[in-house]
Amino acid sequence: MSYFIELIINGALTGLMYSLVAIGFVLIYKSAGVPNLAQGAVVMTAAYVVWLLAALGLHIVVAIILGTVLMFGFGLLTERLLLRRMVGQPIIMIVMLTLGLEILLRGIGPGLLGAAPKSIDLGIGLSPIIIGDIFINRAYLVGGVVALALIGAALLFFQTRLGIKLRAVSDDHVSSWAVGISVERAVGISWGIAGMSAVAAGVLWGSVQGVDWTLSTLLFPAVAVAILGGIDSIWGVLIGGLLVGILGSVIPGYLDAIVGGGTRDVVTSLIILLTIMIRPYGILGREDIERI
Amino acid sequence: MKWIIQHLFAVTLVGAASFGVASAQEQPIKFGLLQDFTAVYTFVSGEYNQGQRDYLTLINQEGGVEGHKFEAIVRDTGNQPQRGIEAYNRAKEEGAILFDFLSTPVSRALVDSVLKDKVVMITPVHGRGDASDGEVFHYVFPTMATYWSQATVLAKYIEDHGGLEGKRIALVHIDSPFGREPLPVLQDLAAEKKFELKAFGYPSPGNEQSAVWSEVRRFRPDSVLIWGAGGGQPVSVREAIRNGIPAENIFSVVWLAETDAKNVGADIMKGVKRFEAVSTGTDTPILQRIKAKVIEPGLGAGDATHVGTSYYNIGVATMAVAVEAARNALKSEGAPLTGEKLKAGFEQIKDFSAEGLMPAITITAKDHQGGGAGRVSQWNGQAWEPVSDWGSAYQELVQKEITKGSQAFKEGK
Amino acid sequence: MFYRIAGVYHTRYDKARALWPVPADRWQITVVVIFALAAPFLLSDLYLGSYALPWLIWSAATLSLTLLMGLAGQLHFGFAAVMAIGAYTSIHLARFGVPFEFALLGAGIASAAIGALFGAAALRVKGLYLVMATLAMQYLVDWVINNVPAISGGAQATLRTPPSSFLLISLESLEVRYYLALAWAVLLAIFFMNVKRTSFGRALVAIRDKDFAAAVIGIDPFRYKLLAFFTSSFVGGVTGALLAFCYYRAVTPEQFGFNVSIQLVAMVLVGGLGSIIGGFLGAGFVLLIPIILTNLVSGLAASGFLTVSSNLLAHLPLMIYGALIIGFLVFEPLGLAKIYDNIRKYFLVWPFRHSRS
Amino acid sequence: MMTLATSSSQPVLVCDNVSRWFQGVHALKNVSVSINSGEIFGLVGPNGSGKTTLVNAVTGFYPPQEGSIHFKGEKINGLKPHRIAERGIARTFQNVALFRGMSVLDNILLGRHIYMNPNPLASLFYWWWAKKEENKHRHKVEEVIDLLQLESVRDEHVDTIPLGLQKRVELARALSAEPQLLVLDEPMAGMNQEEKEYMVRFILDAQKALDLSVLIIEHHMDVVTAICDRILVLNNGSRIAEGPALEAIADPQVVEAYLGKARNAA
Amino acid sequence: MTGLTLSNVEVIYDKVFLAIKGVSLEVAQGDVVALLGANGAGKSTTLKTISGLLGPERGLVTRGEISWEGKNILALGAPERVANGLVHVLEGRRVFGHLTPDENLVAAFRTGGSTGRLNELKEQVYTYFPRLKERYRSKAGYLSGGEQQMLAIGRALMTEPRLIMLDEPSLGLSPLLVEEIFAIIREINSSQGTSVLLVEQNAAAALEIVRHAYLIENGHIVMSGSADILKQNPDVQEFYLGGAGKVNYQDVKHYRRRKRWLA
Repeated sequence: MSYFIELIINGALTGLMYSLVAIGFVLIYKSAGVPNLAQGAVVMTAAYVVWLLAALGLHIVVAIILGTVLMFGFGLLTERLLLRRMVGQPIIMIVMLTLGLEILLRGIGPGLLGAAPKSIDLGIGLSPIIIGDIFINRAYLVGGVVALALIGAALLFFQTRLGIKLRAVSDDHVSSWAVGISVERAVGISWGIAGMSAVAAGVLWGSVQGVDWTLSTLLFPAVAVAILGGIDSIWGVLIGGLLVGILGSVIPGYLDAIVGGGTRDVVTSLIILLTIMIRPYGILGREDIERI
Repeated sequence: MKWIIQHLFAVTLVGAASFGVASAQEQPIKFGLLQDFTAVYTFVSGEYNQGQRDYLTLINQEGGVEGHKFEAIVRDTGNQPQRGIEAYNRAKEEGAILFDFLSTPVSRALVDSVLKDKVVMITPVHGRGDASDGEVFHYVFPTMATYWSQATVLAKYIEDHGGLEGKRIALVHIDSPFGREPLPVLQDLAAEKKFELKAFGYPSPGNEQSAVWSEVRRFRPDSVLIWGAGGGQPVSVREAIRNGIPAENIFSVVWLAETDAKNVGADIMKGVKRFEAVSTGTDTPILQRIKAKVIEPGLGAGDATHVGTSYYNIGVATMAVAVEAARNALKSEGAPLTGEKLKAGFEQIKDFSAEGLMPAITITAKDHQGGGAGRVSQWNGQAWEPVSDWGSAYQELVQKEITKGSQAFKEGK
Repeated sequence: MFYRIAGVYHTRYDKARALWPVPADRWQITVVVIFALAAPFLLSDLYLGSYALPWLIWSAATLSLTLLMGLAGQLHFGFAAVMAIGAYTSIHLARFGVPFEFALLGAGIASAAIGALFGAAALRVKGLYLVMATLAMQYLVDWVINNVPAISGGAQATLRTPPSSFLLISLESLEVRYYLALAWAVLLAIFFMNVKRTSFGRALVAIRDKDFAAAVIGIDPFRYKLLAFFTSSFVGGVTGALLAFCYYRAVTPEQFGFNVSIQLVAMVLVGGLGSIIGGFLGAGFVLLIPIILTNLVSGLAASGFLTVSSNLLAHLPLMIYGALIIGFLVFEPLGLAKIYDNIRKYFLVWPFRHSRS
Repeated sequence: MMTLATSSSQPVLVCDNVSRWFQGVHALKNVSVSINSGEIFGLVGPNGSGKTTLVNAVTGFYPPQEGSIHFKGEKINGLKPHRIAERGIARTFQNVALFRGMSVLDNILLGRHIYMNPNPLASLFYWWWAKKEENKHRHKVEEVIDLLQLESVRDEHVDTIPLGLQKRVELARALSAEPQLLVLDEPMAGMNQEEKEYMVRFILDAQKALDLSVLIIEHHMDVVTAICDRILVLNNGSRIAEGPALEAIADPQVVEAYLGKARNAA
Repeated sequence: MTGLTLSNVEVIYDKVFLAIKGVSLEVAQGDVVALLGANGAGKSTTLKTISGLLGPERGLVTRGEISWEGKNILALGAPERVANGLVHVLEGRRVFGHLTPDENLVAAFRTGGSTGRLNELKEQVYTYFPRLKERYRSKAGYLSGGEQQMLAIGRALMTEPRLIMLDEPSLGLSPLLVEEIFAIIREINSSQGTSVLLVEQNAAAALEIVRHAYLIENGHIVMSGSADILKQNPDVQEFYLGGAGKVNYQDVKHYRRRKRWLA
């Protein structure tokens, strides 16, 4: 029983760690309608940036703050230089563009800073929190709390006037222009915010596994989180993250021994697949309003 | 001016290959180091390749082997068989007679070509275990302990320090052919030595393993073998320690290096053990000479701080073996070298230890692994410290697997 | 001037619907075909085996995928898995002793059957969600191949192709394999062109453009979406088998991984969605550019033009490649085919500047 | 095919007590209507009154939750849209629904889909198989092109021609399927007087030449009164008037709910 | 003070297709002007040129000048033009379907404006369109066509425009609703002094409310003048108003005389 509970708790925390990555993905999708398959690579880039700043001798806190500013700029720049030119193109082109960006970032980060894994030390102790027979991962706990905070902040943000404008932009670019909303700026801001959230994800994941290109593979579970929760729903990031994390922990926890292989990613794929087949817009996503 | 135009022309023709060759009066001996610098193997390939090139530079600085210089053809394959094949064909056309792909998929895709083209492929510490059978894989040379031998060396260490019988041993591995590779040998061993073995696979690339380790903890293992590479390794070590497994009881495959220790935290990882095929540090004569003759004059192929790291030294050792083979070949078969002659040179290697850098290996026409020796070393907080002597273990079990695998390969023909 | 369309009259419906109504195009095709046929005599083994041959096979794969993505509008990010099914089916059949010709057929059928399952997702969703669904399916297929030794071939997960022959000609020689690949690519190109001008192709395009309007003129979206997946998976499966037998001569899971799917999509897009010439150009671009860049960069470095660390050197092609893909999408989203088309149109109306379409 | 209809005022389409809800909104309330063979039947009413919903029910997009629809005596509610199309109902859409990636000719050829046998093998063996079929149907399509005077734009891409012509192409596509019932959803929306007149001319021509029954939704009341034999006026999903055009629009309920004081403003 | 002036504007789509070929027109301050013409004549393109929305459709102004209140605005982006008091109500009622009507209005309000002003403007819109207030909680995508058109106009009003451009406000609406919407347009013009540029198919209805009108065909302005004069023109009558009396649709001919736009 305690095994089950431990799987659930650690799974939930892992899921929230995934939510950290997913929230950037959802933010960009929500305001720009762009599925940013480079978000994993952006997280990687953020981790490299923070690592670099820390390696230059800055205190880790300063490095994170400065990194957040830089990544906001990076997000703005990405929109400005790339996505702005893609407005009105079919979704497949935009998906491919983000994949191209992914390739580019995966070249730049490791290419300039070295491919061997780097470490980020946040000073989070390795010893677990022990409750009875249950071990809880301290780093994930921190990650979970940060994720919750980010989700909360995002929820509040979308109720503000700026947030409403961003949502309007996600609905219809041309009419947004027509009523004087600077679509470019709105989309740029959302990329900027996604870049900031990538710092949180990159630093926390980087402290757990080291900073190298594999950080970009976090995209896969993050996409599962986004799809399950509803690709444009901030609440969905929370619920999706918890579910993907828990299912991805509990099911392999019992199944792996039987199958004799790591089934977690199979669970993740099945989550994506089943969600799309049964309820494409996810648990909380909006059903597209379409009329013939 | 004309020179520049000619060269620019060559470049634009993508005949980049023919570059610089024209100027060399005598054909150097060419090794194709066509590795994955940008995808899965980035954690090792940088330092590894640097070591390889620095060693070749050293040999060239020292006048080559009987006057013959060495040249490394280095290309990125991105771990893609596709690009590996092209790079291989091109390097072959340029005259390379030895290849090191350091990538399981690329090596696999090219095994047949290598056998057919009669050029040497080395697969040090990473290649398929059954390629040790020189009578089937004529041109493939693992030259160092394969994963099977690594597993047995680690098991032997556990046996020597507390025994195996009745113990519980967990194999926590990345869920890929590489991760599963030690399983058959360990299973055989478990049956023979009567210990309980349980395998736990985590999905690649292994940056998240918490569920697996909850399970491992409940298995209450006496020792844990972690079988992964790159980013998954520090995660494994952390999770193991977090789940209350003493660092001393953690044993790793060859892929656990200084960077990983730094990543986990140099102090936290104190006590963790790993297999090593090549000694670490710069105390050995070859490394000293590299420092003096290559690094100090500024001829190094990369960051000087990498000199002496685990992966760097493995790279040096691979080339030491290869150059030794070339030396043998030149001596017995004469110049110019071909793949066939080089193969013969490899098979004459006897008790070669690269001046103490690695265990003495003896390669024969039958055994291309060279004995499968290695040792266990332990992280002491700053460096890897050997805790056992060079040696191999249970080679009869390994041999059984080798024969099984190579027979299957033969029948596949 | 260059394309003399004035003076070209069509007096019969099928003449007007011919593949190349403009004589200048016919000349171009003839020249290209002659070159393709003469390639083994013109190129060294390196270029024939490592460039021309894979280019043809990947072009065939691109055409298979663009039938689905370009014509039928169904996005597919798991096409490498479909090809993998073809490759594994053919190799197991061949090892079992089935003649190669039938192994190819079997590969097509197996891929088509499982590929149509992928299509089941398309009946529910489109666009981004279809991308995700096919990605997930790619992952599942990969997992099954990796985790079932009976499929992947045991611990080493490598299966080598047994010696085989096609129509009694042994596939041992590179030239034969080249011609087989050429024949398949040409057949697919012709098939694709014919699809485009027949009712089948029109039905697919109709579903892509407006599925409800297609239904109202009697096109069953369900049937034709599945048929599109079926057809494209069939040819994709055969192409996968050819890739295994003619090029790799062995099958390992990594040959058909997730990134291969992405590369295929890149080939389709860089070439130009739904275009035949784009299929060839796109495959060539995506396949050869990284290789050329790698050689170019190391060539430059070797001659001292480029003095950077070896790590950066290795990553430079990756960066340039990523930048090129981005550049294409940003500056010419319709791909290489559009660039070709623009040039052609320019000459079509030359010396005038504007045409209306 | 053309011999079938004409025979006096036999009903082609009978809708019986059709109802349809959308997420709790009762969009169509027990509407019954029957359209006679050879008749032009108008469907009129304010926006959101359920006209398009009724048409969508007939053509199978939103099958009615209650009631039944019979076409030529056969029950068609519950059939998929493409099955209904095969039975001889063709329609056009309010917002032109042409296939933008194709030429005018290909669009109209698609109208012949139900008579063709499209399959990949036929395409592969074009010269021995598909070619004959393509040319046969091409002849048929050329007749429709001729009838609707689309010769000059035959080879143009549909999105490069003006909207008025696009609507005509859509009509041509519907006609080339040789339907017995043609459903037109606001064929004249967004047209100026000149284009309107053209459109009317073509609808009337087609109806006579091909002996069609026509169900037409239209806001231009001048057109409706001029060409429709009978009309049905809907409001809020239910029927408020039915009968010969001029009579029905004189109904005070219709004036109040729909026409307003300026009766023929449009 | 001068309002909007277009002189000799030329627009090319996709680098090849010449959509409007030298259009010149003028909207004086406080005026109500209609731009009439057939489909594809270039009316919508003209509006998009003025509001700066050609970009997404790969259109480009290749010649000419657009001046608004004495300033050439060609270099400005769409949002800047809105900030300068030009607003465009797009064809086809493109409201933000997933936002509530209230949020639709908020979204259109300028960044940095005071909350007081926002509420004031919202109140004003709700006075014009009380129906929107009733439905302020449901998603705009679920509103009826008429309500969406009202919301689109209301949303445009939130930008405090001095010139409002309406693209086919009557499209697909019932006569009753058309009447209602045109009445409101007239009221906005008279009570706030907002200039109106109206693009319409429905020439009869449009000529009822405007003072001036331009006729555009094939990308050229072929005729202009006061509404009354246009109404009298025989060609306008025949091709846009349906003749002096009623047309007998049963007898419409297939071939017609060519138009000669020589006013």
